Amino acid sequence: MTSVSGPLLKVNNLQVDFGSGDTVTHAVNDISFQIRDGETVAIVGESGSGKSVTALSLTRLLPTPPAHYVGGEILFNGRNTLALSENDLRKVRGKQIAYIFQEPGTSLNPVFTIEYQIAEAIQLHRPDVTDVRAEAIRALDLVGIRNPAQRLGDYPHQLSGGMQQRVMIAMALACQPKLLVADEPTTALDVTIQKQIMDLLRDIKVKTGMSIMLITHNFGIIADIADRVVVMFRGKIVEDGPTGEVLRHPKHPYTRALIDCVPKLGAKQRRLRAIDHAEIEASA
Amino acid sequence: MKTYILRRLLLMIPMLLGVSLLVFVLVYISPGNYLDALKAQRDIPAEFIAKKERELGLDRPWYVQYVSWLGRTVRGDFGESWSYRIPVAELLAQRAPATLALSLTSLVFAWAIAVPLGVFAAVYRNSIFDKLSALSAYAALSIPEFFLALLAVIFASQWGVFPTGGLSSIDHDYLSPVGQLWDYVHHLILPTIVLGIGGAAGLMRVMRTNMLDVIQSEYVMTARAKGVPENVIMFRHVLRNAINPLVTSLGFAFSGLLSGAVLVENVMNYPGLGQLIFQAFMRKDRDVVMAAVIIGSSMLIIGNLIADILLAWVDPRIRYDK
Amino acid sequence: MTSDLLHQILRRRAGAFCLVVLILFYVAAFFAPLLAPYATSDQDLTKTYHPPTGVVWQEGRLAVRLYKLVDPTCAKYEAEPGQFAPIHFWVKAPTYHFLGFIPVSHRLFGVEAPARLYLLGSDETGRDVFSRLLYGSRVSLTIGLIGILITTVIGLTVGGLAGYFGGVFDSVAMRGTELIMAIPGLYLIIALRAALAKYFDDSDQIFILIVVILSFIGWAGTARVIRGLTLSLRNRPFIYAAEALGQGPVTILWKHLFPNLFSYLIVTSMLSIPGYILGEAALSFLGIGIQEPSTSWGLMLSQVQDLKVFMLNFWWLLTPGLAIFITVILFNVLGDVVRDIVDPKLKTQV
Amino acid sequence: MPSLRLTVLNSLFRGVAITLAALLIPACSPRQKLKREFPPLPKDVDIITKPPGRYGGIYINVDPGGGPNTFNYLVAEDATSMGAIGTVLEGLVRRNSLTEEIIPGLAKSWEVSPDNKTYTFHLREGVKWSDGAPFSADDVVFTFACIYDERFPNRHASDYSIDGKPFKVEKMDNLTVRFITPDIYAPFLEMVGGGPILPKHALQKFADNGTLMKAWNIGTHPREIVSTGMFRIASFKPGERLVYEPNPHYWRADNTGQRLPYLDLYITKFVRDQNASLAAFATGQSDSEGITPDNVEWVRRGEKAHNYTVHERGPSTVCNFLWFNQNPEKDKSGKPFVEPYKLKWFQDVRFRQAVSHGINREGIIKGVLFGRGTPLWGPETPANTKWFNPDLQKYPYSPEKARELLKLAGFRWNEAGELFDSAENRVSFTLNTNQENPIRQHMATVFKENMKDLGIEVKLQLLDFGTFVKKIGESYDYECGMLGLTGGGDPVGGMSVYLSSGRMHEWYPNQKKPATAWEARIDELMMKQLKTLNLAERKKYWFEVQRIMSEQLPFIYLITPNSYEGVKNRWENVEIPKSGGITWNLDEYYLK
Amino acid sequence: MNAPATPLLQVENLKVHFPITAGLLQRRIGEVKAVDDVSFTIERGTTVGLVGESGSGKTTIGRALIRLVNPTGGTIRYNGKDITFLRESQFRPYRKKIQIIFQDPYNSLNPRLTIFKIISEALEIHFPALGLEQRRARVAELLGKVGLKPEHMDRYPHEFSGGQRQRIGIARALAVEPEFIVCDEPVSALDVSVQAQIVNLLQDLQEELGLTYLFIAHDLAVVEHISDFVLVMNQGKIVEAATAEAIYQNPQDPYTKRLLDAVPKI
Repeated sequence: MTSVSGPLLKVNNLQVDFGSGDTVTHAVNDISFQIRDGETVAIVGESGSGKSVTALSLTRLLPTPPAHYVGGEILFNGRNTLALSENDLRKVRGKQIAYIFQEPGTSLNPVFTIEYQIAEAIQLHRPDVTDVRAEAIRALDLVGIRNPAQRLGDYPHQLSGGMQQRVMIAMALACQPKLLVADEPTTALDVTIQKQIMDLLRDIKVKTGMSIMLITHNFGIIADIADRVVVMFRGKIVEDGPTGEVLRHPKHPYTRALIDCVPKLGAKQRRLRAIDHAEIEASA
Repeated sequence: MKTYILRRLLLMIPMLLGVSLLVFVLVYISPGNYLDALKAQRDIPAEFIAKKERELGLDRPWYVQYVSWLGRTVRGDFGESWSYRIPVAELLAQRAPATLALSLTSLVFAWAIAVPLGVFAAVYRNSIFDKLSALSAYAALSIPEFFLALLAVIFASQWGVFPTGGLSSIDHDYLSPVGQLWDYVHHLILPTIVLGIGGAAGLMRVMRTNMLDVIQSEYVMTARAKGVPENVIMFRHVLRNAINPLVTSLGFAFSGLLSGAVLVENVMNYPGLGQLIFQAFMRKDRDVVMAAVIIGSSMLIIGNLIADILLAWVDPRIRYDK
Repeated sequence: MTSDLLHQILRRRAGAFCLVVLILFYVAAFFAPLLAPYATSDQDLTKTYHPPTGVVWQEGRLAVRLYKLVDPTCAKYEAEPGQFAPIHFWVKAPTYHFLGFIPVSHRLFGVEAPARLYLLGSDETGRDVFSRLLYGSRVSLTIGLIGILITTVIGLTVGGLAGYFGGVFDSVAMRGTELIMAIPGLYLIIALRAALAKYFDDSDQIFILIVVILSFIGWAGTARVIRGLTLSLRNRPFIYAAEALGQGPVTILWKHLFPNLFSYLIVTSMLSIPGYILGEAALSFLGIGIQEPSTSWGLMLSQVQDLKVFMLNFWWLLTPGLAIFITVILFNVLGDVVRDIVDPKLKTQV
Repeated sequence: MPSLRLTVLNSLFRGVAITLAALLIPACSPRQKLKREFPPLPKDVDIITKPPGRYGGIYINVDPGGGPNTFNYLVAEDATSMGAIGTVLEGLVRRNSLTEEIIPGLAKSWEVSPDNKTYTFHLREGVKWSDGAPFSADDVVFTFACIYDERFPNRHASDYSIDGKPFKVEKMDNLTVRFITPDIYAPFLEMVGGGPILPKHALQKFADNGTLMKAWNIGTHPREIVSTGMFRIASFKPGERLVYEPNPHYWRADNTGQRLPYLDLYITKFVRDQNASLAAFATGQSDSEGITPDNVEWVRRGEKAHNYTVHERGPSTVCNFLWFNQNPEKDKSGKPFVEPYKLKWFQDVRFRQAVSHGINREGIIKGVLFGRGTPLWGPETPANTKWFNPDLQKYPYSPEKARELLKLAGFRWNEAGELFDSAENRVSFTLNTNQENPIRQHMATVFKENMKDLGIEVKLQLLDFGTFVKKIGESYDYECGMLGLTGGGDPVGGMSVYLSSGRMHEWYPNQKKPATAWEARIDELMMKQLKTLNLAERKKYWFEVQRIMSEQLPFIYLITPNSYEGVKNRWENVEIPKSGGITWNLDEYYLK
Repeated sequence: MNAPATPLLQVENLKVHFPITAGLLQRRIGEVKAVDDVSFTIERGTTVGLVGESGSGKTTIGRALIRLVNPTGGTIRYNGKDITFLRESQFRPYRKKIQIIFQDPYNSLNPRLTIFKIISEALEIHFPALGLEQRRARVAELLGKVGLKPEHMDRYPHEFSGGQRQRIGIARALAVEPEFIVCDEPVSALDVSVQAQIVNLLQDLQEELGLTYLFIAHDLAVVEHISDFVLVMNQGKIVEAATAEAIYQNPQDPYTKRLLDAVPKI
């Protein structure tokens, strides 16, 4: 099943449109990138740059309509997910590619317990597991939740935001996916919690060796965790390279502007550089 | 939770006092009284009417009447029906089961129709089925309940398959137990449909909107991302959340168990509480009216409480008084 | 905002259709004295339960068939072959005062007496159902609008003030609304009707009474919802911004809060108008609504309680029911369209 | 996935189909056979003259009255309750509805003393209550003791009194009772003799402890309600039905010794309105039904299918009339009840006669009642054959005559045809009536249009019954009223209407002394008819009252709808009287 | 006496508590100490940064200063005058001097009003003498100041991007010519590039108009960038207060350290 040769994920000339007729927008416009086994790739860009659409497109999670997969292919383990049947796709979702989202508070179903929500994923994708509860406890334990057995009976709202995100991660990890897609996983959290979650992700990556696709706009996090950075601007990829390289020597003016406009701790500037979008558009 | 419920129940007392005072005054200031029907008969002497007025206490100022009524009611005595000459509690107890049965069957009917239809309309959104059900829901909501009841009566009397009214057949007492049960059911069918159809349409629309709302929520996306099959998503993740507001509506349904069928009972000639109470209002049989109002109000208040409790029950996010 | 909304409604097929038909209804109601061939009380005891007169094209003009009463015991009429009465347009009629002050002495169309033009048949005393339907629509169509106006004004005042100021006023106002909402609606309506009837004893005033009663029941719910919305709006930063600027509470309510309730109000208004129409119909049906000699759809419909209407097939007496049905559907659909436009998240009420 | 959805849909439809099928297959069940008891006949059994019938059959009657409120004679105030009580409790005498004669009831015979004040009743020997207890003079004495008892205020006490003085009721022996009236009381036999006799043995205890008014209510067990009538109560379901079964001790039998009634069961089903009872009859679910004129035609269409016949009974006893308020007094604030200038019109007999001429009674009958009605000219309708005076002044529809009379009375018209009185007041008044009665509403709207033709403006004001009663009976602040009274029976029932001091002397009630000569004359005649037992003489007095009423028109009589009765053809011995219920001789009914 | 020595704002022992009620009679059983005994001063013309995680009470302090919530105890001195418990009418003059900018650019502008009306409202209240034309001119000027065009004034808020709306919010605050502005997380909801523009704008305005800011944020880098002096809040209390440099280079309080430590660095 696992192809040793090629990358885990290869996106070729993907194009996703929203709407139809006069009001069509190209949310993702002819992009190509790849993620190798065990690699952490960050996709960075401002809101509306198409990074979330890219992430959700991997397993066709965008509702159609309004979204339309217009062109390109997404090769996961050599298979094009855009061409899979709904049934086969379901075997990829969760099992091969797992997701965590920005708002853990609304991403967990409020009326089911933690146990149910984790167990559901396990039962779906690992029918061989007999003691589902034990497995769920193990998953919670893995994400650093203390007293996992007691937490199982809790409802999402009884947990703090950080804990909720840990549960989301536990749920994602429960089926041992090949690729974890983390869509701005810490944006809604306080910095101290953000650090914990990022530390956790780094740990897990080391432990499980899975690939991570991290969607963020925070360069600090990128520097911290990502192996490679993909910069998106208005639906297109403007730069793609190893993290250190990109951060130190951004090639594209947009990347440079994006890095420059962030105030840096302990390095007080007189003025922040703002991005002149029109100028970048013109240069691109 | 316990203190919360207790507190809400205690709040009922001033509320019921206010309600009773309001209705008592309304009944008092409306022209005429229970004796109007007597006054309009030509062979009733004036002295007898005066005597009756004294006997019923109608000659006293309203606040005296109210206080004496209140005193009795607080002691659990709803008084006596002037036209039936039996204790009001007994009178209402005679009629309550019929109304209760009708309310419950129509509730079940409404739910049995509304939930599946609503779910299917949402699942097959914008399909012919969705459009047809939306259309029939509009129709059901737009036809006056009493008019529908009237049409049902006409239909029954023309077609002859369903009885034209009543609770049981004339030969009811001479039927076997199974026959008697069937007899009750047979008489319930038309009123149930008439009373339930409006509710079904409303519930269906709510169900559909809720489903569509929930379908767009992020946790449904999460479930999809987990690879949960679509039908499980719909019937477990979505339905369970979408039905919550409906479950709480059961509390409000409780409010109407005894007072929600007045129009239908009257038009369809179904001998329940609604008919009795409507007549009591028309005849100004005061103690019956007051008892009906007190019971109706209590059920409304308790129904609201039940709705709140149900809400906490179905939605783990809501807790009172932690 | 309003013109924008109108534009949006007209862009949707269902919305445009409903709006146009409703406007036609209102125009017809407004010009009822002109459009109706007869006054509401014009009787013809020799033509009771007359079926709708057939309209034909005869000798180059519109004409109505003439009918003969063949069996007075069951009001059976038969068209007399070859007998017609031409329809005249802009015919002379007894002078009446349109809108109470414009004297008009013509009607749009009619036939010469003793022939009668019954587009929708006649009722028990030979009155023209079509004319009565037109006049009756004035009651049925305005009752919702006026009722909504009253409940909205009261609801906004009470709910807005309660939500904004909170405290004692809030408690008193909310206990008041709870009190009204704690009485089963129909009971309260009947009790109010009986208690207040003596102050509105003229048949025209009964209309006002019904509106007052229905509004009295309705304002409590509106006030509570508006209070809730006010409470949540009150925590929106733009309200804080206005407070921080030193804006007075009344101005904040008027300028910042109420306009933001507009979309909610327009949707609930649309969706609750049917309640008033059906409420009037139900009361009139029970005999405690609009009274003769006034007319309303509900009152007209109460005639069909009589079995003979069905058994002798006086189907045209059911037209007020159809009118109610259509109007209510139109309002419901339009309400939903408006809701979809201004606030799709607004829940449909159970 | 689509397949799953289909499966769910499929099972849903199947479920619905099965449920529907289950509901539509009527459940069959055997009907139990009635067991009859045959205790011996009483010695003074009443043998009917008709040929004997045979036992069996259920007679079903649907009553739109909504059911009895009580079975207690002292409490009953409405017709349905009185009807139920009359079915189980017999009076000393009965009335043959067909011949309108007084015939023996629980008393086999009676005598009246020469001074016409003492009545002696001889009770039937051997009559038993339905529970087997013997019926005796004690029951009669007990009944009247209860009626006159101050603790039990009831409407009968004053009916059974003259000038507030009760009758003396004495037990002579076990089977003989004597009544002594303080003055001559013309309708004694019908009113008092026909009143039901209560069972002393069953009710004594309630009378003793003062709870008699609460006894025999709708919650009482049927067996406790003992009977002397043709039926006793088998079961009662409030709001639903009342089931009677034959009284095993009934005192009538046919000439073969078969005890009446022949019926196995008599069931009255209660419904809310006339429509429902009509529908029941027209679909063959009941055995008889009173039919209003407007429904006759379509009900007749079912005669063949359901094997019934609609019989015409002629004019009904409902008397519809309108009147002008002629009360010249003032209210507490000194404001006259009626504007003085209007009072002047109302007191002018020519005005009233003009109005009467202006009413299109034939039109109402033809249009509203499908030709099935009768114009009225006086207080009695032709249904009351015994007391109806056909020779009255009539006011046929004639706008010309009306105009003449108005002109004579000093009224005149302007160019627009509007009527003014001599003092230039526009003739305009408000007609009040209650809103509950549709036919009356139609008459009101027709009246309004008729008056418009005369140039008179009538405003119509339909009121709640309570408000209306208050206006005409207490506050007197109205101009014109319309009412319907169910008449019939003895003129004594009209005392409160025709006496000028009467409570229901609507045009000017509770007068200290008669305001006009003709009212004084009516007072005199009414008192005279009350105090003679001579039928011819009473008729003469009452006919004159009717004549005066028709000439002076304090009440302007309108119309009475004709009355129709549908009865299933399967019954023998159906005898439909001109007025009153058709089941008066139900004990003689049997299946053909 | 020594006028320049009086700080613009002195806060001493400020407490803001919210009651918790429970039980049958809804008796008060305790309180949330949103702000618990907090003291600090703000000098004229400086920016004081206030950082803390969600729920630390930083927003409540900001709102207490402009009286959107009522303080429970302590004193707030503005220009040396105690304004803690003034009645609304007495506080009115201070509303001209103290203004606020909100976090959420979507909710802080009334969607039913045009930009002109939103900004002009402040003018109507505090400069009632201005006529319509003068007000329009002033609004145009204010829009120019925050980098918008005068023709924007007749549009509605929904026609603007988040950054533009935040500019409008700033223009509204500036309309009354305030001395002191509470910036309540003004850039938290914005994209990084827009954030930079707004921060720059705030700094420019401070320079031009001599404004004093209380800058509330949870992003330590932004706070460091803009502030002269920084307050660190945790659970209703100020755990550390020092100059920006001192805090970032040499944090004293363990919480501050933890906070700084958590920030990922490029």
